[in-house]
Amino acid sequence: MSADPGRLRTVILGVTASDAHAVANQLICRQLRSHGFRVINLGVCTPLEEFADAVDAEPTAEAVLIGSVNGHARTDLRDLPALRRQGRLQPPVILGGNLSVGAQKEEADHEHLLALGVDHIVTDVAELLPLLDTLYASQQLELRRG
Amino acid sequence: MSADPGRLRTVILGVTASDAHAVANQLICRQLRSHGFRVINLGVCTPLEEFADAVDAEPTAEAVLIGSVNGHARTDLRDLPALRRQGRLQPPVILGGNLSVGAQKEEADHEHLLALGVDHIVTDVAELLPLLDTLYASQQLELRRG
Amino acid sequence: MADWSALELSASVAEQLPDWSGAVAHLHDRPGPRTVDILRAADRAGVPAIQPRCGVGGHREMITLLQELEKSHPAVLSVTIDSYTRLRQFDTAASLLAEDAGRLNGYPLVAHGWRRGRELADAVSVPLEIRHGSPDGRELFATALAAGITSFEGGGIGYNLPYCKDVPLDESLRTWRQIDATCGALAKDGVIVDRELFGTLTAVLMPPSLCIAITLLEAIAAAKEGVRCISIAYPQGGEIYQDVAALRAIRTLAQRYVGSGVEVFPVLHQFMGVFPTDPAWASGLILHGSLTARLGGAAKVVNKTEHEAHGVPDAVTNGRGIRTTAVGVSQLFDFVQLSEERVEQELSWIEEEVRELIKPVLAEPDLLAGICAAFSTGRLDLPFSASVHAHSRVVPRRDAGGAIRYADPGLLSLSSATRRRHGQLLSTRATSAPDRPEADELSIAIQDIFYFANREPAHRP
Amino acid sequence: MADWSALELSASVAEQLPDWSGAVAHLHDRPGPRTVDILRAADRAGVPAIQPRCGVGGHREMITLLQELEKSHPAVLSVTIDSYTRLRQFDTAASLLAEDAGRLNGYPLVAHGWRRGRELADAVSVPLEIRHGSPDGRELFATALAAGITSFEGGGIGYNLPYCKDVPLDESLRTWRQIDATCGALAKDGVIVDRELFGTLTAVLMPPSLCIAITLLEAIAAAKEGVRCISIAYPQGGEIYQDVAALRAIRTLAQRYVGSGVEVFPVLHQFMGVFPTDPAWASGLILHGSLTARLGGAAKVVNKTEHEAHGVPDAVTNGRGIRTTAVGVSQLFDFVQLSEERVEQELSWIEEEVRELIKPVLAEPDLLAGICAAFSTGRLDLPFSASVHAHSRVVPRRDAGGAIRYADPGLLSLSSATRRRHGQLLSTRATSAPDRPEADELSIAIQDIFYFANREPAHRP
Ligand code: B12
Ligand code: B12
Repeated sequence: MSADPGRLRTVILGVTASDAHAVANQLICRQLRSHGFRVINLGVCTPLEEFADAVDAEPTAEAVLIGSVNGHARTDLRDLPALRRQGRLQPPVILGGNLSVGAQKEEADHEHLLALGVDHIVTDVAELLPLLDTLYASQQLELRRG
Repeated sequence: MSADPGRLRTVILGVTASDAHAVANQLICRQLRSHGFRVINLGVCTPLEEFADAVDAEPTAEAVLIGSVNGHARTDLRDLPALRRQGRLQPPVILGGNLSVGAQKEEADHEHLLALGVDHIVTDVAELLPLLDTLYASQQLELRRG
Repeated sequence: MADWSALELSASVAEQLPDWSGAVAHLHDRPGPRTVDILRAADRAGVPAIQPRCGVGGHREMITLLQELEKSHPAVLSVTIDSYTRLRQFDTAASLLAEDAGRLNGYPLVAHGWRRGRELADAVSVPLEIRHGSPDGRELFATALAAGITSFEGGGIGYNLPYCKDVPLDESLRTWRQIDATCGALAKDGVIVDRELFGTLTAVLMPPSLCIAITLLEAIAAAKEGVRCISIAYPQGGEIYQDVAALRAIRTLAQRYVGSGVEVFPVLHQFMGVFPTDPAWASGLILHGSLTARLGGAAKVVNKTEHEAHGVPDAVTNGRGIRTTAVGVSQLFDFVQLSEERVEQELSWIEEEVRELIKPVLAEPDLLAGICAAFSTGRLDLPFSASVHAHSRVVPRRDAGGAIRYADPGLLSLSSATRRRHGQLLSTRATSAPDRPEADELSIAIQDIFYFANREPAHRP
Repeated sequence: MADWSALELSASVAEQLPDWSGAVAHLHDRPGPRTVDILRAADRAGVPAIQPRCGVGGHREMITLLQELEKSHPAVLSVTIDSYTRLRQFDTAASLLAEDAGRLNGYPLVAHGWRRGRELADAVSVPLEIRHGSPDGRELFATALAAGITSFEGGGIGYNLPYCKDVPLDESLRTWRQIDATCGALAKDGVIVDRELFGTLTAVLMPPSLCIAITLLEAIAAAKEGVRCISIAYPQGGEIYQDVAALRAIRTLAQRYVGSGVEVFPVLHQFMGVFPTDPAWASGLILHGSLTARLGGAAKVVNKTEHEAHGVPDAVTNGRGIRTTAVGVSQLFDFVQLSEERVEQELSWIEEEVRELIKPVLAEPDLLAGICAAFSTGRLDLPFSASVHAHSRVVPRRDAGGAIRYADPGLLSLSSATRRRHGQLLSTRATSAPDRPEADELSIAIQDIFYFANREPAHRP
């Protein structure tokens, strides 16, 4: 799906506050750019507050893409409800990575994250672009309707 | 414990009917002989009937040592109750080896074998000589008493 | 042209079989590669085909097992037969199958019958081999053929002496000759049956020249009957130079003694002695065996598993054994190469010894009678014989480097030069109680048998 | 003589510590070998010491973990620290510890305090090392020392650029200088602290000369402060000739640039990039890394586990990683030797490149300032930098054989001869979409990053 002529589709990308893993972040950034996205990449070790600031600066960002592989997703995202209550971080939050500590993953891991307000958990990075396109399509539809 | 002067302690040794594993059998045979035992070694693939025949031929044998590593112990020993009912195979039957099929062993494996009339299950071959000595001592005691 | 009757089958089995021409038609028509194709392709690629052992009692369980294992991409799958069927106690196999199939240590193919055999063959896309250990495997063979299976392990010596107590060699050689003759007839008809010869013998501390000499005699006998595809299996002893040389010797010696018109493939059986209990050591040994197979130019490697020391492996563990073997023969370990000089040395020794062992037998007018005579005089022999029909006087021993030598060659027809060499090779091996030779013999034997077992994690032996 | 004050600790941590002289007395008196003893012994034996990474949040769980792992006979055990503590978010670490310790990805040593640290050290008979990743590890270091732990990983570059987003290099170099100075003072006092330098950096596709150049600069800085025992860690890249050469280069270059009076030990970190998900492949790679460590003469090897691709390993899996490594460095694989010629070639390249990289820095009047300047101009750099304080312009790529080369050396101070060589070495690597260079760059990067991941069982890449 191509963006509106003249306007680049913008996303905000970054890694959770306690997580320094840079590789996935940089690859996803390059991949999105090669697909024509404008990516505001906040890089590693990014507190949720910084994501919120970025959204404030880029209110048309269609999604906030957060990576977390060090297992600390739940704690690093613990302020998401508070920020949302303040009306911040409104675009859909898409989370991907390795979301809990340990080699055995549990159903509950995702439930806790969704309960915090994460909108989408992407388990296979190949699903990211299709998801962005779907979200974009429904956003466009709502804009036209609204 | 040394045998009566002039009389060698005798044991009957062999491997179960369906089992062709020879190495443990030959090692145990040599070990017992090097400890002064007279060993009637029936070798591999020995039906229970043959063990019974050997006891009939060697009524002073102090024990019948049966090895089974191919996992078929229970089926190979299924005629033990019948033979015992016929008054045969009277000396203690000592069983060792790998007693059931599969890498995970169950409590029940031993129970079934004991229920068939196996008198002792030796899980560590190092326990064999001490066990023979203990059995011998109590046999001697009974003989003297009786 | 042969038919079932050439196998002189027991009536109860014979009457169940499909008619011969239908069976042969099925052997021709069934889709998919045959084992012989797999072996040729492996040889071309220089990467051994991988095959697990596998067999459980129940039919559905067996299908599930094969399909589970197929996910790990073996090149060939096995139908490992239970001990009762091996020893032709088909009734016991059948009754235990009915009572509690899980207590069988393999798949009772005769009891299940050839129709179920076809279901096994059809359940997976790779060819199957019947692995058993029957001094007389004719009923199994007929059932396997009827099932459409064209790879069958065994031979008149290798499936007798290690596998039973008291079947005379002439009997087992006679029945295996019938099997080979049937394969010969099928080959003429365009159906190539791979016949794997069990050079592993009693598996524990087998001197390579003995394994090869015995299987070479079986191979010559099989070729005489018209067999066209022979796999000669050799058991990894654990000293890699010796093992690699042994695998290469199979090719050079087969070329010389079996002759053209017969394809002979060397096969490595990963370590066949007492396996380490620790999964990390077990896996290391499996990988070691895979390197051995690749370096020795084996066309096939039969893998072991981390459960080996404990019992028949489950599907997960067996699948892992297959994959660990795949890793071992993969490009990841391509950098591993051996000093060719040391291999050449072992190779020339093995070749010479095999010649010394088989020469007197080949000089006899009748090959099979010659084999029987050699075993009855002890000129051929093997250690730890299960059977009373071998002297079992050969005493093998590991040298200081772990290679398996003859500590006492017994009455084997080995030259005095060879005997001296083995004595010398063993002379640097320290003995623990030189004053009590007998106790020492036993303790050395135990040490050697448990060479890879119970290794300590961080221990350097 | 130094004391705690030299570390300029945050008050909340400082006030908890035991007095300096008591801590030093404990360092002197505690029984058992120090890491430096283990490294020396490993060097003498020619067999690398083995160390797992391990850290869980809870204290009792950590003791259990250490004791479980000790059963697999590692030579050194780790206390791997959680991410919050690494980033000095001690409060978050403490509150998560209280809330649900299992959700911490390491042991929060500062939150637990030095007394519990002593309990860890006393719980096992092998020495402990603190492994973390803190741009400023002073509180951790002080706590570790107080706990009696004499092995501490990290450095002003290697624990900054891969581990945080925005800590200026001069800051991290300053705090690590304080740590090194404290070690120097302790060394004078007879307490040798092993300081391991994290040459692994961002771990993924690290060109060897970059890893060694950066840790060598850290080592020179540490030696200036009086550090007497330095472990230089290098991350296995997966091409064994290059990796073995890199380990050997650590010795030759340290000899030349760090000088006498300082013991420098090469350490191999088993493959630090994206690990295979299949346990069979993972184990194969672990074993491959062990061979690399032994052949490269590493004094220590830090093992990975079959869980690497999935998450923090449990004790069973980690123990197995230790033992698989032990198997790999054992006599079982002694026969594996490399072509010395190829190693020599890689060695000379690495040595030359490291010289080119560090020469301009060493020419500066002030070493630490020189380092900062080099990174800010891009003369020193690294790929995939987590930190904004490196250009991250270097593009590494695997050549046709898998060795890691510079596809684009960016602004690195490499000679044109070196640049040309890397271009040539990469020229035989096929590209998939020569017409779309940008897409191709990305797909090559992904291919290289996932080089060992997702390998098919029977697949020959
Ligand atoms: C390289 C690496 C490092 C390097 C990172 C260098 C750097 N700065 O980038 C170093 C050595 C520094 C490192 C450090 C640590 N690491 Co690390 N590391 C790895 C390793 C080996 C590869 C990671 C990688 O680069 N992968 C390549 C990228 C492309 O893949 P990826 O990160 O897996 O991401 C994929 C998906 O997760 C997803 N994804 C990721 N982010 C996002 C974001 C979005 C929006 C979406 C949609 C998808 C998505 O898509 C990607 C492509 O498939 C993994 C193990 C492995 N996988 O083999 C461990 C691993 C991730 N590390 C781990 C840990 C714990 C750490 C440490 C905390 C140390 C420790 N306690 O052991 C520290 C980090 C400190 C900190 N503050 O965070 C754990 C996480 C454990 C868990 N979750 O249970 C792992 C799994 C190792 C392990 N088994 O213990 N690590
Ligand atoms: C060598 C070997 C063979 C050789 C045997 C050669 C020969 N004729 O001796 C060959 C290759 C021919 C072979 C064949 C088979 N084998 Co086998 N074999 C082994 C192997 C590798 C070593 C056995 C050995 O010699 N050990 C050395 C001796 C000294 O140790 P041991 O036998 O374990 O005995 C010890 C104890 O069990 C005990 N013990 C044994 N007997 C006795 C007797 C007494 C009285 C006492 C007190 C103690 C005792 O003390 C011994 C010393 O510690 C083991 C696996 C392993 N351990 O690594 C498999 C193994 C025993 N074999 C096995 C099987 C199943 C077979 C086959 C049935 C084929 C199949 N279906 O896979 C056939 C046998 C056919 C038949 N009719 O029985 C299984 C048994 C499985 C189970 N119980 O779940 C094993 C465990 C392999 C496996 N993991 O699948 N085998």
